[in-house]
Order: sequence, then C-alpha cells, then structure tokens
Amino acid sequence: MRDKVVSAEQAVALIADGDVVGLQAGPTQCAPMTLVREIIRAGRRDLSLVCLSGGLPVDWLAAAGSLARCTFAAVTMEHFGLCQRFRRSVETGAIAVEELSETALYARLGAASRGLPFLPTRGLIGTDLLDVGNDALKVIPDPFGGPPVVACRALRPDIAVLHAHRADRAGNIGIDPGVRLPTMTTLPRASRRVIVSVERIVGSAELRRAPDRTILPGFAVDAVVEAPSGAHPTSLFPAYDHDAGFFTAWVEAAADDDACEAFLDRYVRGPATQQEYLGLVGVR
Amino acid sequence: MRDKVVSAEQAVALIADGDVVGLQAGPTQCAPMTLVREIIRAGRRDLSLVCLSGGLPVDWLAAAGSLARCTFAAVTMEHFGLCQRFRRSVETGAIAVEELSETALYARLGAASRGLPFLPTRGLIGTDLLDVGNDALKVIPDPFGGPPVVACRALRPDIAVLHAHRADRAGNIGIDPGVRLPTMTTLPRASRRVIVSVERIVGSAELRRAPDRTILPGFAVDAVVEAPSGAHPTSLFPAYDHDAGFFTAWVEAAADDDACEAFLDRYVRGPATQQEYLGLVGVR
Amino acid sequence: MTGYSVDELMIATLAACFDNDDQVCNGLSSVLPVCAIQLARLTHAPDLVWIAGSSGVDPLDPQLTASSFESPLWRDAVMYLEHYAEFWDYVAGDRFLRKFCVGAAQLDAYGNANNSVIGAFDHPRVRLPGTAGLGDMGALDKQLIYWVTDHSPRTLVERVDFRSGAGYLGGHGERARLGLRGGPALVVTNLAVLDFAPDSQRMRLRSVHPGISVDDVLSATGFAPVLPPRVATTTPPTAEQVRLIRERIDPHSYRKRGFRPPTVR
Amino acid sequence: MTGYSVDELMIATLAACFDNDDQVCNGLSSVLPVCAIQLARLTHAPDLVWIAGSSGVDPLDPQLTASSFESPLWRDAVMYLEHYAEFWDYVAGDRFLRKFCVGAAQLDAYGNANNSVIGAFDHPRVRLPGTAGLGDMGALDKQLIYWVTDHSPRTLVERVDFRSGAGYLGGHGERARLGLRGGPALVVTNLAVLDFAPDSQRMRLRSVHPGISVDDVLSATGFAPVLPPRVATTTPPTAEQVRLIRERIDPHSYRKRGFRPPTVR
Repeated sequence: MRDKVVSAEQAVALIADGDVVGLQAGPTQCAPMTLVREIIRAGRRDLSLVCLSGGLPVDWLAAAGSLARCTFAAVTMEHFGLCQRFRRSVETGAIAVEELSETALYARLGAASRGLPFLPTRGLIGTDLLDVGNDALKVIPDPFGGPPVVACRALRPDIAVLHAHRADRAGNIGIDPGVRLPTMTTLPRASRRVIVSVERIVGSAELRRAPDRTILPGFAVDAVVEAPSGAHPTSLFPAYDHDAGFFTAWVEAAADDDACEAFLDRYVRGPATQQEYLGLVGVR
Repeated sequence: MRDKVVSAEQAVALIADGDVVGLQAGPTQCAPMTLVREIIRAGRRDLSLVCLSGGLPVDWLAAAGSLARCTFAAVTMEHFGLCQRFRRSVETGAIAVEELSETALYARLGAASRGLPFLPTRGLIGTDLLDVGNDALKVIPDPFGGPPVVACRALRPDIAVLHAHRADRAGNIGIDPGVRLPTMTTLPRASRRVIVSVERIVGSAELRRAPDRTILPGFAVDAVVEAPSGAHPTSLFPAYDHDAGFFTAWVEAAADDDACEAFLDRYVRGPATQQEYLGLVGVR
Repeated sequence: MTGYSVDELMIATLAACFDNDDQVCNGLSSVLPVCAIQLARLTHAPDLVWIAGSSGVDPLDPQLTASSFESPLWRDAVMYLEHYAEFWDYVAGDRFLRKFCVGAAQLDAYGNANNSVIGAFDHPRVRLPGTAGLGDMGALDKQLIYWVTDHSPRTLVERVDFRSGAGYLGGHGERARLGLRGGPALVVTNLAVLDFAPDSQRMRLRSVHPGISVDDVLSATGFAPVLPPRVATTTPPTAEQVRLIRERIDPHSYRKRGFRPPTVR
Repeated sequence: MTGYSVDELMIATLAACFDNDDQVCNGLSSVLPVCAIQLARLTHAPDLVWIAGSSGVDPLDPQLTASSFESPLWRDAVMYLEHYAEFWDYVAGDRFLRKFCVGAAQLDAYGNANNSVIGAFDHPRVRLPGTAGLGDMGALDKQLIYWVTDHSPRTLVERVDFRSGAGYLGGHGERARLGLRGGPALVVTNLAVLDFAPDSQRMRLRSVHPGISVDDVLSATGFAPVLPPRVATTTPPTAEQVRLIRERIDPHSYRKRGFRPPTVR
C-alpha cells in the first residue's frame, strides 16, 4: 500500500506559487485551517483560490498576500461580517475576482470532475454577472428549442485542500454522520491533486465498518495530514463548533494593519506545530 | 402530516395508461416487484419504461403486454441470460427501443432532475447509437472550442417506481448501510411523481437516528407502500439475495408462450396480496 | 407581556407567507426568516417542510444560534441534503421550494437585488459578500420574499449598482420576455410591506407598520414606489405569536441583530 | 495438480494487463475479469485498486458468486461509489480507471464492439442486452481489453452489425480524427491473444494458445487479422496461479460458464 500520510509541510510542498487552489470552507464551517496556516507560513504567492463560500481562511490568505485571484459565490464570515482584508484587497485591485452563482460554480467544478468541457445552468440569467467579461460563461441556445442556458466552462483546480474526520494510511477519507459539506466531494473530484487533513489517522478496518461514510477513495487522494482540531477556528460537527471568541479576535485585529500583522505573526506564522497552535489558542 | 402510506392498488392508480414510468432495477438487483405485479394486475398498457439496466421486471412487463416503449442502457438478467420475452417483443416491433449509454441515460435524467433542457456527455461518440434517429441526442460544439459533445435532452418520467428498506408515514425513505443503487435517487428526482415500496413502515424517530441514510425526502414522495420482501425475486442487500431458483423457473417458463402465461397467471396475476404471493413463492 | 417590537412584526409578516404545503429553506445570515419559518410551523403551517440551512430536512429540535447555517439548527433532521446534487436539484425543478426569503444589501424599484459591489465591478467602492444562491434563485421560477432590516435610501434605490439577482429587471414585462418565470413577490422592511404593481412591476406600498406614516416610508425610500389609493396598516403580531418568538423560538434574541436604532424621524 | 484449462490461461493473461498502480472495475457478467483482477491482487499487483461491481472499493473479502454485480462481491469494501456522480466521474476523468475489460457479442477487425443488435436496429434479428457502459468507455481515453470465450466467425467479424462501442472505427486513424483518445489494446480469446497493428489499427494475431495453431485461429476468425512474421505461443499460467484460481479465487468454478465445448477442429 502506498502510504499517503505526510506532514503539513510536505503536503503543502505539493502546492506551487501560481496554482489554482480549491479550498473547502463555509462561512464558519470546516476549512483545512492547519493547511491554510502552512500555506501562509510557506509563503505561497499568486494563488488563484476557488471557494464556494469561505470566510476566515480566505481573509487570512488575502491578508498574507497569498492570493492573486478568487473564484467564489460568496466570501463572508456570516454573523462575524464581511472578510475585511479580502474586501480591501479586492477594492484596491490586488485580488481579481470571479464571482459566480452557486449553480454556476458547481457547474464549473462538476464539468471538470466529469471530464466535460462545460455544464449548463439556468442560473445567472438576468444578472450583471454575465456582463463583466467572464469568458468562462457563455449564453448558448438550447439545441432542443427551449430558452437559452449559461454554459459554464470546466474549472479544474491544480489542487484541492480540505479537512475531514478521519483517514486510513491509504488515503480513504471518512466522515462522521452528518451533512456532507458543500463542495466536499465535488472539489476534490474536479481537481488534479488532493490534500486532506483529518482529525485522526485510523486503521482501514474502522472505515470498512461504515463504507457509506467514506467520501473519497484513497486512489484519488495524494496526501493525508493528521491534524487534531485541524479545522479550528471553523467548525467540524459533530466534533466541535466554530470558536466564536477567536473569530471575534480576528475581526478586531483585521480592522487595523498592524494588529492584523501581529495576529498573523502570533497565530499563523508563529506556531511550528499543530500542538503548539492548539496550546496557543487554548484548545484541549 | 400528510400520510403517504397507501395500498399497492392505490399507488398504482397514480399510473395511467401511456405514462412514462421510471423503474428502479438492476439485472438481478432491487426492483419494486410488488408494484410491478400490481401494474400488470391492473392491466396498464402502452407504458414507456425508463430503466437503466433492468431484468426480470422488464421481461414481465413485456410478457404482459404493458409496454409500448423502453429506454435503457441494458436489459438483461446477467447470469440468467437475456430477457427473452422483452427481446422477442422488440424483434417483432411490438416494443420500440431507445438504447442509450449509461452516461447518456444519466444525463437525460440528470437534466430533468436539475430543471435543465439538456446535459452533455462525452460518451456515445463514434457509436451507431447517434445514427438511429434518436431526437433526444444532438452532437453540439463545445462553446469554448474543444471537441463536440452529445447534448442529451431532459427525460422526465411521469412517475418513478422503486423499492427500499423503510419509510416513515410522511414518505421519507431510508436505506440500510450499503451501496446506493444506480438511479435510486436520480430517477425519482427526475420524475413528476414518485411511488416507493418499502420493507417496513417505521416511525420518523428511527430515520432521525441516521439522517445520512435517508435518501429521499417525504415532500418528494407521493405514495409509500409497505411490502415486506417487496423486491422478491430480486435482491435487497443486506436484507436478502435474489432468488436464483425463481429466476431459473421464469427463464424456463419464458421459453414457451403457454408456460409463460401460466407463470404470469400463477405468480403475478394470481396472488391478491403480498402475503399470498410470499406464501406461494415460499418466502418466510 | 404586552406589545411587540418591529423584528417580531416582521417575523409574523414573513411567517404568513408560508403555507402548510410549502417547502422552504433558509440561507446564511437569515435569523429573521428562520424565526418566521419556525413561527409558521408552530401555528398555521404545522406541515411546512423546512430545510434548515439548506441542509437538514424537517428538524424536530432546532437550536437557534447566532448562525443560521451551522449544524445545531438542523438537530434531529430526518434527512441531510447534499448541497449540489440534492438541494439544488430540488430547488431547480418547478415543484418544490417555490418561495425564498432573500436579504440583500441593495434592492431596487423593480425588485432587482445587489449583494456584489457598490461602485464598479472591477474596482468597487465596497466589495459585498457575493451573489451566493441569489443569482440562481432570481433566474428560476420562484417567489422571492425580500426582507430588509434597514429601510433607507441606501438600501432601497431606484437602480441597483449591480444586479446580483434578477428581479423584474427594467419592469414592464422585461423579465418574462427574457424567458424567466416567477419573480419578486413581497418586500418586508422595518417600516412597511411592499409588493409589485402588476403592469409596471414597480415596487408598490402595500401597508405601513403601526406608528409609521406613508410619508415616513417615502422619505426613507430611494425611489418613488407606486402608491395605491389606500395604504393599509400592517397587521401586528398576536400576543401568542410574540410569546412563541420570545420564549420558544429565539429566547436569546438573535433576531435583534442587524436592526439599527430607529432611523425614522 | 498439473495442467490448466483455457479459462485459467485467459485469466492469467488478463491479470498480466493490470499494474500495481492501476484502478480497475468490473461490470456485469464478468466472472473472468473478476478472477483476473483477484489473481493480480494476490500476485504481482497487491495495490491494484478494484472497484468491485463498479460499486465497492477495495473489498477485503470478496465472495465470488454466479453474479459479478451483486453485493457479496464487495464484502468489506472501504467505500461505496454512487454510480452516476462518483463512479462515472472517476471514470470520465483522465486520471483513474484507465483500463477496462469488455465482453461483447460481436467484435470486428478494427476493435469496434456490438452488444446492441444483430440485423437492423429497428427490427433486429436478435435484440442483444444493450450498450450499457460500453458506449461510454469506447469514447473515453481508456485502454479496452476485450475478452472472448467463444472465438468464432460469428463473434469476430469483419464489420459489426452495429457499433455499440467505438473501437478504431474504420481504422487508419479515424478514431483520432474524431477527437477520441485511447482505444482497444488487447483481445484475449479462448484460442489466441490479439492486439492492433499500429498503422492500420486492424486486429493482429499476437500469440496462439498452447496446442492451437495459427490456422486454427484463422479459420475461427471472421476476417483476416494482421499476421506478424512470428506468432508467439501464449505464456501458460503458472502452477501457483492455477492453484490460486482453483482453491482461493473461484472454488465453485463460476469461471467455466460461458465456455462451450471446444469448437476447434
């Protein structure tokens, strides 16, 4: 068996400057935060991020200057407000934006995962998002005579980065009973390579007890990183909720350039290991 | 709560002569056989069947003269051989055929379930299936400049008919741990109405203990029929395997017109209830 | 306990939009719609199917938190919907989930919504969160129910800076000519309830909340809405509705967030 | 125990097609490929990922039955693949599942396959089971490995009655000109092993099984295959391979089905 388990540093070495990186994240929901911190620590630049509706990790990557571009349906931290560093970077033109509706983003990823040049959606019709020079979207006629649809060109990230509950050493990824998070399987299926951090490495026998809760097969996963509480401060239900205090601390720091840098130095660039980070933020 | 539980007879009353009927079935795998028998007992005619790779129920419906048309990727009983009654009906022209590859059939159903006029596939290129006058398939250019793809027109069955492990009275459908059978969720999502037979009606509380094993929400299910061993003689794992002896008996009967009619009279048209049928075939 | 606050009135008004046979979901940052859905389920629409956070079907024991998108909200769900293939499939068809509650940063006279940018798209003055599912909902055959906690000339404008979601476009049938069905149905704000005039499809004042005058609404609106001969007063919530909201649905008052101190003169 | 039968030789020949880094699935009515996959996993390719019945990933304790598509085959799988969104997505990409074993009712000189009809499509003399996944596999970037238990002029024909799956079409690069990559790689029959000549893409005799002459093969073939200067003899299975097949993989001899009594004169 090819052993897929590596360190966060080794995993992030698979990401090159300029890569298109697919990031699993919701506004406060499960993002691979250990890997995001490692991407920043490693100083990756010019990344094109693809993320359905990410929050804090997008803000951190923007604040650290890692991003050249971002494809999204939303960037928000929900009740913690807009991502202020991301927002400013877009407003100054430092980060270019591809905004898509949810079905259009799914269509772009779905086309890549299905080996198709495009998938259609009935969304976006009537919006200005069709008039901002996005060459990945084309209104095409229905060949069967109905109303036109929007063809969404396949979007194939160079690498997908996500977090889940457990994996075996072969890279099979398992989750606890619960919602399958948006893009959690679409994003890796669409991507050339896949990195997954997990709460725990387990024996394959544990996964074989509930194969319907395995969400990715090992052959389609390139690297697995063990990272307990690796989604902190985002949530990973049923294991843990998002850390509201930490989100609030970030929102306050993000309002000021110096405070922002100090925050990143302390929490992102500082801790050399996951254990050190967890000690610092007071988890466990 | 709207109570969706009805008798097989009441459920089949939702199917009209001439309807497009989506049937969940594999070559020997889980088909809603209690409902199929009821369709034959009720004398439905001119049905257009849509079935990915069905076996014995397709053969029965053909033998009973219920079918005018069939859309499929395969019709076979695997190690029990071709469906002889179906085959002869096609050879005599009594049943018209729409043969599709698996991805093309999924694309047609997927388009209907997604409210799209079509979905593309890269399958079928180079086959004669594109040259038999099927107006649901059109080779179209990739609007982004790649090779052409096959646009597959949305196929929306009037009604989907399937079998599963359990349901609550609201029509939420649950399965035991195991593979989600091909088309088991695509077919009902694509269809205007949905009938599901289940091994057992259970309280909602039982489904709420494992919501990730609920495969269809009650609001999208029109009728539920309690039918223990309702897939017999097809398999419903992990509950029961297919009944090889019964398959063999049908294959032998199907070889002869009189034996075929006698078989249908005895096993399909005869038993008035599921219990009577199970007694007759020696189940339980 | 007597009286009610405007959030409770809005919740009761939104709740009245949901029928017993409907299915309805909620999105991000949607505590008010969540309260309304729960209120409807506890009163006139016990069979209303709620897809909490667009994820959990028919939760028995939802726990309202500051988020309307985290797992406690769909506690004891009977099913989880996968977002792409299940949730959006059920939405995109024409049978289910016919009504959507939408919050937007800007809303215009013809019901077009903006959650994208203030200013130019490429160099915006304000980069907003993004269209999320709104760019889809607006194009599908849905009834859009807008809710606005800050009725002001900044939020209700003659023309949005950017159309993130299609309303009636330029009105006068333009939406239908583009092949789109459905469209905006109602706008529930902290001052009034508005709908859309059948011919022009321009926003129309339907009722003002108790204590608010028509002039209050007009001066807080960035365009001239259609004025019917008679403007009703919004029906206030009943004491029982208020009790359910305060004691059972949202005892921690998450619904109050997003409301500013009264802006009406 | 000495000797082997032709099914065992075919299984060993098919097994040699699978590398340790491959993923491979099996379809319906595919006991022979299943035995070959298992043999490869037990010998030279322990990491070969098998998607049993296109459903269960990497089963530890598969139970061979008369069906190659029922649940016992993927006992103790580590994951189940949903057929539409998961299995076909992994197939349709260009990274995984690069080789497919295909059985067909008719196969022609350029590797096109027919599982649809003998005779006209609308009024066939014989209605065959249908293209199933073959119509997809043939159009994707895959290596097709055909297996034929009944090498005869009826099964190996100059031109198939109907193309259910694309091989090299008319040969001489027609497949590539249509934009298709991959294509038929090998044909393993009960008499011989064939591949495809690089230029013409016409089927070419590669080796004859021990005890079978080139003339035996030619008279059992419905077209003239390309004959290389030297036709090798197929490597027979080792005693250990035969033992594994008989004792461990298929003790009930399901693999023998589909073979007729010898048809060679």
